[in-house]
Amino acid sequence: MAQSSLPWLTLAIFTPIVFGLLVLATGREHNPNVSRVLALIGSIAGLIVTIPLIAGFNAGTADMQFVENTAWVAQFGIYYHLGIDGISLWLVPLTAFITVIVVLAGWEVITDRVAQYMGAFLFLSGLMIGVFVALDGLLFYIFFEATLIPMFIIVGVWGGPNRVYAAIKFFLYTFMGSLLMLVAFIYLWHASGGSFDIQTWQKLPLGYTEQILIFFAFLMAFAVKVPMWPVHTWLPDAHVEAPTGGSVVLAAIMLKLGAYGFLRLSLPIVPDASHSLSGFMIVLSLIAVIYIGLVALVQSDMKKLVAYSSVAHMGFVTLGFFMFNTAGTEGAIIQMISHGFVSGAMFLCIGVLYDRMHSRQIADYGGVVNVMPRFAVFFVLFSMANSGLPATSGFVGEFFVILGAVEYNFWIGLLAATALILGASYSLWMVKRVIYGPIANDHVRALTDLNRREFAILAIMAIAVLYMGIYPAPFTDVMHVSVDALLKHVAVSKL
Amino acid sequence: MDFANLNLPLVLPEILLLVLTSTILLIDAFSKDEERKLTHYLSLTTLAALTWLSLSELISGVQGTAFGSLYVADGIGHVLKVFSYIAVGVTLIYGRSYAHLRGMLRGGELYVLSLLALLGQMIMISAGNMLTIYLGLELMSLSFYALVALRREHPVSTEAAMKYFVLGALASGFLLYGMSMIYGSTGTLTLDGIARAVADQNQDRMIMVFGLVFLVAGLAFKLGVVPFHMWVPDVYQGAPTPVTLLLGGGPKLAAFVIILRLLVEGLGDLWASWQPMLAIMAVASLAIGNLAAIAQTSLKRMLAYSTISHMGFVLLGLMSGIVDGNAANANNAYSSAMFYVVIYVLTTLGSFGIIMLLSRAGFECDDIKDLAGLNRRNPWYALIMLLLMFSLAGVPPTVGFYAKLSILQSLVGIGHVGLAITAVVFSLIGGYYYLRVVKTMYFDEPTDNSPIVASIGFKSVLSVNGALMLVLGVLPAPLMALCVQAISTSLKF
Amino acid sequence: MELESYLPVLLFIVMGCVVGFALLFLGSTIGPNRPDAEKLSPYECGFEAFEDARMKFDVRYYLVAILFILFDLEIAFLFPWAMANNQVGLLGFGTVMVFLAILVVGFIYEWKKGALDWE
Amino acid sequence: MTLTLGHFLVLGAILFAISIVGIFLNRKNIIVLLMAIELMLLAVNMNFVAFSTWMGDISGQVFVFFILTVAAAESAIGLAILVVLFRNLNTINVDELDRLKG
Amino acid sequence: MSWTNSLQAWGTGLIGAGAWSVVWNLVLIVCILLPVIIGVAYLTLWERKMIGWMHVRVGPNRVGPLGLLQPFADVLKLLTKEVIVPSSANKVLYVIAPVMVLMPALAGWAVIPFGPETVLANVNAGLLYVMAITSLGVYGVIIAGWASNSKYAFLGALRASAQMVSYELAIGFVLVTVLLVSGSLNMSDIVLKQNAGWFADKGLSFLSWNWLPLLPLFVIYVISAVAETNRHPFDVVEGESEIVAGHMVEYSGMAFALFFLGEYANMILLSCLASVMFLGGWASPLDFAPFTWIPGWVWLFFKTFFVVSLFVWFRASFPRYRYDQIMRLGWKIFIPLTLVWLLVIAVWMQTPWNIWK
Repeated sequence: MAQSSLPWLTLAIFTPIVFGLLVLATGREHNPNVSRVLALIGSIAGLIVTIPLIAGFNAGTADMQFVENTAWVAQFGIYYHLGIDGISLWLVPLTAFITVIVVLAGWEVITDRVAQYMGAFLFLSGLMIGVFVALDGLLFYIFFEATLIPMFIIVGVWGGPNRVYAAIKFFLYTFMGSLLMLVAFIYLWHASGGSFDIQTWQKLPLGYTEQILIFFAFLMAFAVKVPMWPVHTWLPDAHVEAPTGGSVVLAAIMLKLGAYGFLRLSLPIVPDASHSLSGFMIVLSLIAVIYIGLVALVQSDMKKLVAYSSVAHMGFVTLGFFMFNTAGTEGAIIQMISHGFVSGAMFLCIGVLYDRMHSRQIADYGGVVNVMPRFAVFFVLFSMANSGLPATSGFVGEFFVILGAVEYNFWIGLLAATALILGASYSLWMVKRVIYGPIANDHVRALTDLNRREFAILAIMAIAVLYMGIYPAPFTDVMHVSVDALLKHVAVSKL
Repeated sequence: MDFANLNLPLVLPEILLLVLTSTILLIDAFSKDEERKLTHYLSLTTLAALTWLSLSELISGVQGTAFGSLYVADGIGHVLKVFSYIAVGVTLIYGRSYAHLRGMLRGGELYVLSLLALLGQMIMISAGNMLTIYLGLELMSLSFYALVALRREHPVSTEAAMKYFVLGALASGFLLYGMSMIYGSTGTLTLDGIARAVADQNQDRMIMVFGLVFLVAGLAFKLGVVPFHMWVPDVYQGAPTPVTLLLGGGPKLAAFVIILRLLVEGLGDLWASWQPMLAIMAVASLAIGNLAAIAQTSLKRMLAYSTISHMGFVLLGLMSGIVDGNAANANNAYSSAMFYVVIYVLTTLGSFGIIMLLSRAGFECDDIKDLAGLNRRNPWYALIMLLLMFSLAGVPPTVGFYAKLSILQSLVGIGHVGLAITAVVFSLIGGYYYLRVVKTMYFDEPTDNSPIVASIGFKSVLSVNGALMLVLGVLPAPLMALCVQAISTSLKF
Repeated sequence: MELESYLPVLLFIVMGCVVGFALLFLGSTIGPNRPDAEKLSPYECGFEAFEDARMKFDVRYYLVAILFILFDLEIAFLFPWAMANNQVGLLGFGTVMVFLAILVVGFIYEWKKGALDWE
Repeated sequence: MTLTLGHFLVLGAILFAISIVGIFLNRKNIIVLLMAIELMLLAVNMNFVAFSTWMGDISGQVFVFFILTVAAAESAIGLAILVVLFRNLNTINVDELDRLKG
Repeated sequence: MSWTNSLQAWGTGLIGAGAWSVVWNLVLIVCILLPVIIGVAYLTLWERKMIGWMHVRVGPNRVGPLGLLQPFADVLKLLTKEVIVPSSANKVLYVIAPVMVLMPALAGWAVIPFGPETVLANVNAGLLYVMAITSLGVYGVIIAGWASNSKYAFLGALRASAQMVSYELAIGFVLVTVLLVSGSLNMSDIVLKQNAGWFADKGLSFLSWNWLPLLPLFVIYVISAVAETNRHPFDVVEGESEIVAGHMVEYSGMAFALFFLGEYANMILLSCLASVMFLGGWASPLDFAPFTWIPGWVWLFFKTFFVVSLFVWFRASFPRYRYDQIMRLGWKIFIPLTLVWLLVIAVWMQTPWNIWK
């Protein structure tokens, strides 16, 4: 693949960051509209620069595309090495897209320190895209870690009553995990004779013990981020306390950073360890899917419920990865993208309710359909997607993963399939309690339906969810070759 | 020996500083200005001139020895001197109004003593002989004893000065005792002579190692690493903030160099004896520094403990240079340590800059709580402090990350993965208390809404300082290249 | 070493002490010894001493002491040079001039700071 | 019995040890601390002079010269700080220096 | 001198070389000390006589012919007085203090040359030794003041010691300059060096002596010596009108006499030093007969006597200085002056007109 004419990946990373700086620099507390408009322009610009990536992507090769590679810190052996393949392609526009949504979602809701709020999200967007496109280990790490700072601020400043606790917990959990990853990176750098190049690492022969240790170092980082049971406990806190936009980004994109890490680093770099520990990983994933699903069932807080459902859904993703077959892996990737839309949409919906009622307790609601019919439609739709009903995006991913699981081992497939039932239970039960039934109280009676901005946001999300559910081909087609190459690579032992 | 052999041109920076400091001292003595404007600007001009001089020496690659081998001019020296100038200059800018409001400018001693301490640091940096090391060290220490006690009417400050004095003198004593033993066993005071004597396997090493223990203890005292760290928190907290900053800046650079010169250049062949000592002290510093910092409510005290832990990192870098007598990793390790210490100084400058920014007449910004809601009072300063704190914690994309990375790389490079993991674990703990500062600034409501006033110079330097964390974080390569080049041209392996 | 030539010096010092103590001893044996409380009390202008005599005193005495230590040391440094002036030549001369210049700077400084003023 | 290098070194070591003990065990008076510090430097001087004479190398004695100078400067500053301290706290008792704790 | 040699041989044979040299030196020391002590005794008389004459009165004339036995009467009187040790005093220090004053004033004589070969200890560091030993005197003063535990004594001791150390600096600079021109710390060498030079070659040695080229320093030295011994007009230490007798206020009897003895011994010692360093020591002022017939120690005696008489003369002529004036004179006039003169001499010696080659 020839170098593209423009450094599109760099643009994808830095357009939002530059706009973020602009927003911060021009931000005035008494005139927040400047910041809002500028942020919107920035996020849209960020989305636009990702379009050439999709348009110019060659689905016929597993090689990295849009590659940029220049020496950055020569003394450390760090290169500014970017590139995307079928696995990471869709994650980039997804991030840019969610950023637009988040900027819109925070439009009137956020009135305090608007510039900082918008700026933080723009930074976050650029940094997360950076994680997805980095091909240099250290560059990956830098982006991976740097995302913590804006998110920490977002949760801590604009979050709920318990935000400080949640923010610090979030930060320390993820920081702890990633530091061990850093040691692993440095070890790999040493083992490879001074290279931080991920592709070099993938080809690097490693001993079994080394592989196991590196695998666990990576696991610490990614499992916290995904999050997998039992290190998921930061997530409900963070979700509950974060402002709507924060929850959306957290669920839609940040969790994918960890999952992406498994695919890009753990599996190809330490394939033997991945194979021998796949049982362990599958068990963890199933626990996440089933146990956390059950936990979600008993939640009384809507955000917490969706947060736990996110953990369960991410359990599907990790489950899919460790099947080592095409169906499982592709399903997991689709699940990642789909979950980005669905969970994001769910949090947006809850945000809509919260903005009006300032409560997230399921018990405070009931009969919302009577006063907010349009909202109810969206809410029901996203809940169905969340429980993986056919024709929604949620179905495609989960279906593929279960397919992969059955292919791997029938019983695992069966257990994974129970998650569909659980998902349906907690999602639809929540719908029943919140949307249907008689109007619960006067507060509910006073609710007003969606305004135009909210409607637009949710409509876009709905289109995305339905489109992906009905016609997932554009998403799946591009990844076949890359996934096959990955699986082939993983199948070969490094010992 | 005559004038030609002295190689005086090599010593030009020191000579210039001495002459100008004396001039400033006299001019100041005749000045009646309460604000010491003239002294201030003269000091800054002096520092600027020195920066220019050392930079040009660096660029033209000046190297050599003067006064026999008492004085060594080399790349490390030029680089670290430049940073020492910057540290002092920035401190003077930051500390000006603070000092003025606390009556510390009634005499120009703050300036003159700072410059003299700087002179001591420069002599240490360029020392090629134990005698020069000692004299530089004492010139610096004596200036600092007086500086810490500069607020004469302030009980805490004088108490800190007393503690610093006693422990500092004790450290000098240890260092000297070690030097005397080394002198006795090698028969020379020059570092290259010592290196030659140590390399001679026939020499009895008993006394050398005995001396080495005292030497390391003395150096550890000066550097402030566990178990010789007792003075650090008290002095950091008790000293007037500009002085604390002076203490936290240049001396670390100088201590780094003398450790490098004494242990590596002089006693390199005794690596088997000092390496474990450094490793133990490093781990202990990381542990105690980070754990104790968590419990602090005073910002300065917290930064003091954080200094201890950072110096532990530097020691890790210094100990990883020689593996089983093989110096293959030396360039890498020492340039990492140098990079670390330079970055540490730059970051510390900013952190204390913020403290001085928030202190007013009659109000000391000493408690972490005093930062509450800084983001609301002034988002720009909050952002600077955020960058500084994350840099200290080593979170990318701030430059502190590369500092830690370079040390870890060096450790893993020689197979000390265990130490690397220990360092990482304690950095994580360290992350917590830096985070607490950020939390206080961003999440808490301000308790004090008084406007933040500062001179244009202060504001712009602080802004540059904060931005540097990010700029160097994105482009650390030139600075790192500088360190590597300085180390590789200056040390012979 | 010519340590032997210092023996008379040592003896002289001892002798000096012996003479002193001998005279004291003589005085206290020959003289009367009739102590009483009034006689043994410290000298005050007619009233009882109401506090220990070792009280706080003017800080300038400290200052003089400190300055003395420093200056005396400078003199000690000048001794070797003065002795070897014929051998060290211009370089030694230059060095001492630098040394004295710094000394003078310090002197002017303390003068201007009022360290030498008594009232 | 003739005096050898060892005797001087042992003397130096004993003086050094006394000064360390003086610094760490003394809880009463800062002046004693200052004296202990001086003693410590003298112990070092003893070592240097002994070695220097033993080896016939003059540089050790030069070092002693400088140590003496610095010791004087050090005691000057120490006394100055002591005076200031006494004016502020009205005590020179080591145990009463406890304002700084954390 | 054959009889001394045979005496030496006899003594060595009697008790062994080591012990004999001790005994022999003790004998010599007594030979020096006795005249010094007698000199001190008669200096007190001379002082009273001379002041008397300057005041146009007679002075002591009752005890013995012309009052010549007066000193002995004084000694006897002091010996029979009670030595009081105040109850609140620090006993040991209280007793040591007067000895500490007296001892240096006596011990300084060890290195004074009375003739070309006539010196007890011809040590190379003679000048250094004198400086060191005379500096000890200040300990006696401060210990006396402290040990007495009396306010007057304490204040007096502080004043005295501050004054003494201040002037010691000036003396130190003067001595450095003398050293510079002589190039030796050995007292005999210093004397010999003065008797060389252009005038000395012409037989006019007194014009080659240090007092002429170093005249300002000579003046400063003499004045500083007066201040150093706390003599009038610099005797605020014992100024009767303010702090009675300063650090000596609590002393009585022989203890008090020791201070007195020390003060006068010091005067003689410093005068003698002045003679050695500036006035050509034992050398005769004119280097030809009949002056060269007179033995060196006589010349030294007369020179010392001359300088001591200057002390007395000052006492009789000047009013007492204020303490701040004394300190100002020492620090702000003498130290800069000596420093400048040191520079002048140092530069002079670098020029071709160096007269001390």
